[in-house]
Amino acid sequence: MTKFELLGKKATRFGFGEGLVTLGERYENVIVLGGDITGSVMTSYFQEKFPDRFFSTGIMEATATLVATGLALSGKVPFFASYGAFAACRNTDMLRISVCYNDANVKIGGGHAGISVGPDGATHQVLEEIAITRTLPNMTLIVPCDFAEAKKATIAMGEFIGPAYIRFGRTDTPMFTKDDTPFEIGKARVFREGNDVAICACGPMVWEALVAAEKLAEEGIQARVINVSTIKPLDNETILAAARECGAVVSAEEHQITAGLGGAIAELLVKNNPVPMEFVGVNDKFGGSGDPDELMALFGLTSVTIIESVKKVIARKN
Amino acid sequence: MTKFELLGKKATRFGFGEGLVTLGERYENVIVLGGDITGSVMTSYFQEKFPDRFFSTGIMEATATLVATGLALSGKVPFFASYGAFAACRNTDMLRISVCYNDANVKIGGGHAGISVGPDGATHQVLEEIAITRTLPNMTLIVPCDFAEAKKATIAMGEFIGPAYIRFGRTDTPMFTKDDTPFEIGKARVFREGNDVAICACGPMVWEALVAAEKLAEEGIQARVINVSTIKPLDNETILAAARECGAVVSAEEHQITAGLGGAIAELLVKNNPVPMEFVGVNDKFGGSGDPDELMALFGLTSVTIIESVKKVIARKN
Amino acid sequence: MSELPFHIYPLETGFHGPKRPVANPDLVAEYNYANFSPFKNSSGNTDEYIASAAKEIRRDIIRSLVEAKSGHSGGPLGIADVMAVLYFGGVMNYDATNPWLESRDRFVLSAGHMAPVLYATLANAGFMKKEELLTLRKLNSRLQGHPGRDMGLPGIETSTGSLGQGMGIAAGMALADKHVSKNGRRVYCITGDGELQEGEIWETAMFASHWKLDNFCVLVDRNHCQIDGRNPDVMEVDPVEDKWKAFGFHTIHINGHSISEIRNAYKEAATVKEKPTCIIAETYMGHPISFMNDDYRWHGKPPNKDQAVLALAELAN
Amino acid sequence: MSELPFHIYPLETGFHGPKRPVANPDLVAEYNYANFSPFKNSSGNTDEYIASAAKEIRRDIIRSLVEAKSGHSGGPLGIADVMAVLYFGGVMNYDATNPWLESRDRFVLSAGHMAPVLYATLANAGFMKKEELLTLRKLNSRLQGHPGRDMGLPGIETSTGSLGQGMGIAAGMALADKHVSKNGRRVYCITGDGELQEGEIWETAMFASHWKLDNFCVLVDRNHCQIDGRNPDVMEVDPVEDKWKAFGFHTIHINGHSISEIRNAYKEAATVKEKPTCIIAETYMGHPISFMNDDYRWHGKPPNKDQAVLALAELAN
Ligand SMILES: Cc1ncc(C[n+]2csc(CCOP(=O)(O)OP(=O)(O)O)c2C)c(N)n1
Ligand SMILES: Cc1ncc(C[n+]2csc(CCOP(=O)(O)OP(=O)(O)O)c2C)c(N)n1
Ligand SMILES: [Mg+2]
Ligand SMILES: [Mg+2]
Repeated sequence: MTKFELLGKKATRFGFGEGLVTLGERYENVIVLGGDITGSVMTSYFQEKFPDRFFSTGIMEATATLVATGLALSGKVPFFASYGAFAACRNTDMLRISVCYNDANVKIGGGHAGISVGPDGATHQVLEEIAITRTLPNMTLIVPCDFAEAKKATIAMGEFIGPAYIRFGRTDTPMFTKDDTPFEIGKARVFREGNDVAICACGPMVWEALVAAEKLAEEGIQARVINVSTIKPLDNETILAAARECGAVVSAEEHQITAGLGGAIAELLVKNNPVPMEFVGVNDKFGGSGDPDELMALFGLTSVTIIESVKKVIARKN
Repeated sequence: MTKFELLGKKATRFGFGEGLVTLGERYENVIVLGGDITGSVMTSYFQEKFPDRFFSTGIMEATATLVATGLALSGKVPFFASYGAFAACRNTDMLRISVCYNDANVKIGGGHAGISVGPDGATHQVLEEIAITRTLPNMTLIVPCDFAEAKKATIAMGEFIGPAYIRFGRTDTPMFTKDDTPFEIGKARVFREGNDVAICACGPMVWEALVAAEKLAEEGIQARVINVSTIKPLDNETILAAARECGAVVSAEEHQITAGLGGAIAELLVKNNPVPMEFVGVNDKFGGSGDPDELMALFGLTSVTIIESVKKVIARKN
Repeated sequence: MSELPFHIYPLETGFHGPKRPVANPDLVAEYNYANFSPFKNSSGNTDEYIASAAKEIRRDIIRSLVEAKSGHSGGPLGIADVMAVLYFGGVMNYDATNPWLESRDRFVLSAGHMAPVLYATLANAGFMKKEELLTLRKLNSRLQGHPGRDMGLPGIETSTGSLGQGMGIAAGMALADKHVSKNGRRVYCITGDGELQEGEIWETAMFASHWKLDNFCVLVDRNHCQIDGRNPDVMEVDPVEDKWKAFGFHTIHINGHSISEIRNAYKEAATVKEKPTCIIAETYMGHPISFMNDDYRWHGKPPNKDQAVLALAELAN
Repeated sequence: MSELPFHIYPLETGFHGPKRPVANPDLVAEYNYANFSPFKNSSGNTDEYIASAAKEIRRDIIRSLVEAKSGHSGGPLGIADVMAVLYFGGVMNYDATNPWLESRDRFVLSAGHMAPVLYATLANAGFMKKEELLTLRKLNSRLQGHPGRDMGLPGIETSTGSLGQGMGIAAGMALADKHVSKNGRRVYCITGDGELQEGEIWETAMFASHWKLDNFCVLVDRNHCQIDGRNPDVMEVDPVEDKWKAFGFHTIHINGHSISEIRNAYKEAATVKEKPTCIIAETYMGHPISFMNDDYRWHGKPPNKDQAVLALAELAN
């Protein structure tokens, strides 16, 4: 398996923006709703190319979600994007009843994910929406690991029928997947082979996991790194195979460890193959201002913490 | 340990209503906000006795939550109650930023929990709010098992300082705890001893677990039944002791199995003592109309399903 | 450039187990549902014809609720005249025999708890067999306590039940019709007056006037009541008309029990350009049943057997 | 009957690690912050005195933003005159040396992104050392990107940053003061005009007038701008005054850069009975900096070093 190399840095939100443009070029019934932060969640790209299919909603995330539902029930494929703090929390009742209970073909883009948002501070650093969206029936939840995957995921979620939420970030993060790196909704990918431990990560933490794995290899620990870019539905097969073959799992996410990706994996493991697991994520705290790197280090969202957790979990193997 | 007996049937919402009255009698700074379903979530009791400390908000759950925050920041102890579908989902952003990030002393009562709501149907049968509220930092989450515990829990959450959410039901469910049955926020109680399997349940499912345990005893299986009435913070000690001594766990809740009580326990187990676990709950579906008993049976929220799950999980004990 | 495929109607994912509920055959006989033939929808219909449809809708509301033993009487009875005009006065364009016809106008009951009047109206228009009304709120019924799109009932465009949401969905449909498909379809929505307390109503109002959705017509069921009491005792919503005007709507204030006023209001709404319209219909909750009329305590209660007999007697021709 | 204990201020749970940021000493010297003495708050102050405070607030906004290298310039600069009147015109009752005094009036910045003007005002009133302004948005600073109550900064009554929420919190405070504690305290709130698109604003407006909160005064920063452009290009909010009137508020429409008009408006608000007041203050985003004035592109940008020099030059006495 080819090793992933650092190809530069670019925020996943730009992949979302470019993916929307591709969808707009391919399909005339793709519509985008703008929530007054279009230049930040990059729906502005679509707006420039397809002004007739872009509608500004102003600052009303709840109603934008309802309008998207109405569009979907009229045969359109609407995307509404805002910061995740508002695209998943301000409209939770709308996501539950109007979007998911209706099984409406609504696509939500949630930006400013995690504390890597930086100086804006806690209010804008959403760390809870993986839990909120994955508990909703009929919802599909995607967390791309980098720019290229974000673009593929956005196109895929448009072409797929059903409610879907994509989570992306504000800050430039490592690019390491290529145009030919496969992406499929519902499929987790092994990005690095190894049988001592499985690191299941999503979003920018996938790169941190790869970095951690390299360092661990120097110490003779072979970590399997899995990019869990679809959190719902979870790729049970790939993750259970990893649990079986590695006997220990570490989850890594830029989210509360409570009820997030780690929670989804924990639920799968105890039900099928209970192996030791450690969680890398935010430990039931709110974020704060600071620059992204400082914050990621302070909150333990780096390869360093992953390495510690890997050693902890390996020590716990029977 | 004394065996719990069926003492009759009464909905937990009445315990909430009576608890509020007790708080009102004891403390002059307890305030109740009514959201136009006061006769259904039983804030009407408080309204009758303390009209000067009851304020009607009409149908605006988001703003009622904000008003409660303002009251709390002014030294009051405000309770706002509605159906959980609206008291946890319509105001999620408010719970996250205004209540929890502010660490404001706001108390939320969420009624109509689960499909036992019956004929009103899916929109009103909330099955997601355990996941939503437990992922929020600073939040305390209580799910009382019956009428008497609901009353105690309501009083306790008022006397405790910090954001708290209590979940209660519409339909009459078994009463089996007594005035002298101990209740403490953060403490899970063993309601039945046993070392073959631990059934961790919350809400009305605790009674179903006790019924299941009796039937299982006839087959020689001794199940420990734990009433996990505080889901956040979770009583790690009691649950881990059960995992250690029983070697297998079954969770039972009237909630999505995704990210709910079962999820919280699964996270705890894999991190400390990975033992086989089975989940009893709603399997990623919305509810529907029908009468409560029919629905509970159809969705597998009964002692029958618990018994099946216990046998499954015991078979998985190596 | 192509269209992304989509599957909208009917959706039938909501059945919890195979068995569908069956209507009580004695009642089907008693109500003579077998020989019923649907009312016609035409602007040529007389007010009397529409009034007779409204009366039959009210009878069916009572019949379905007493059989369901739970549900909302007050709002549904109060809005029956409006529903009769919408479906039988030639206001809405639909074909009950081809319920998912693309060109149909859309109807969204934002106040989802008023479902019984929607079901009764759809049955009287021929969207379903009338006897199905007797399965209201029963396990696996297509007639959920609040409209559930997952049950695939013809005429149910969207699930509603969480107040304040349906109107936003309706606005989205109107946006699709006016600015995307440009197909001339109109979208009709009914909200309660207590429902006006939800902020999404005002967000949507602002949105609809910003986008000049003149194909969008909201009607407020102005019965001055909600669950806990009369609006001013729970949360004052007046001045209602000023609010809608300030949010850019063309407003029409009418007697919601006058067939002719309702017809004229919808006619006027269809002529307004560049603005959405809000019809404020003054109604009485539970109208015209003597022991329910204008009494908020009937918001969420069904009649018991005796009360149903009395109500049906009052509704006899 | 007793009172339940509660612990409100200061809360200091928000520090992520021990180290607090330190202000750049060269800048502290350059700005002569050491010798600064706070402005006084008195209804006797002249308009000129208040204007000079407003100018100093604007200088501090520029200084803190250029040092932070991120943050919002436009709104904070535009609302500086209003803030100066609130804190130095004797409108608000507070004691900077005893910031959590029970009897203080409450101020809530609903538009949390305008934090820089709140911090600059608090520093100029003596709630904190001025040099702390230079730690804006830095790790562990009490000056978070959006006001964070968890940092325990005196004068920060509540966290805000999610638009539409602060006003509801403020209304809750006003309810506590008028109907529970009956203590005569007043609550002041500032919202943006784009913020008016959030439905919670209208829910809260309805709530505040229903409960006759005449101790509650909201001021709308009417700068006609938001992030993506001018309001009408993003989402029309006009007629703003009609909306507030229809929601039961006493309204006052003023020039938000006229110290005397702002003072008179707050005086008038204090005399209104049985109704909350909304002051609609016409402002320019980024006012009065020549290259920012009335330009929405300055909503969320800090000045770079050169721009800061130019801006400070324009703000020199
Ligand atoms: C978001 C939300 N909150 C609360 C409820 C519960 N509820 C159902 S109907 C109703 C009263 C609605 O009043 P109105 O709109 O005037 O309808 P009417 O009582 O006149 O039928 C309430 C509070 C709900 N369905 N949705
Ligand atoms: C609920 C919510 N949605 C979106 C945002 C992002 N946001 C921050 S400021 C802003 C524009 C606000 O416009 P206005 O109130 O007019 O403030 P101004 O631009 O005039 O400073 C937006 C959309 C937010 N902070 N909160
Ligand atoms: Mg009403
Ligand atoms: Mg503005």
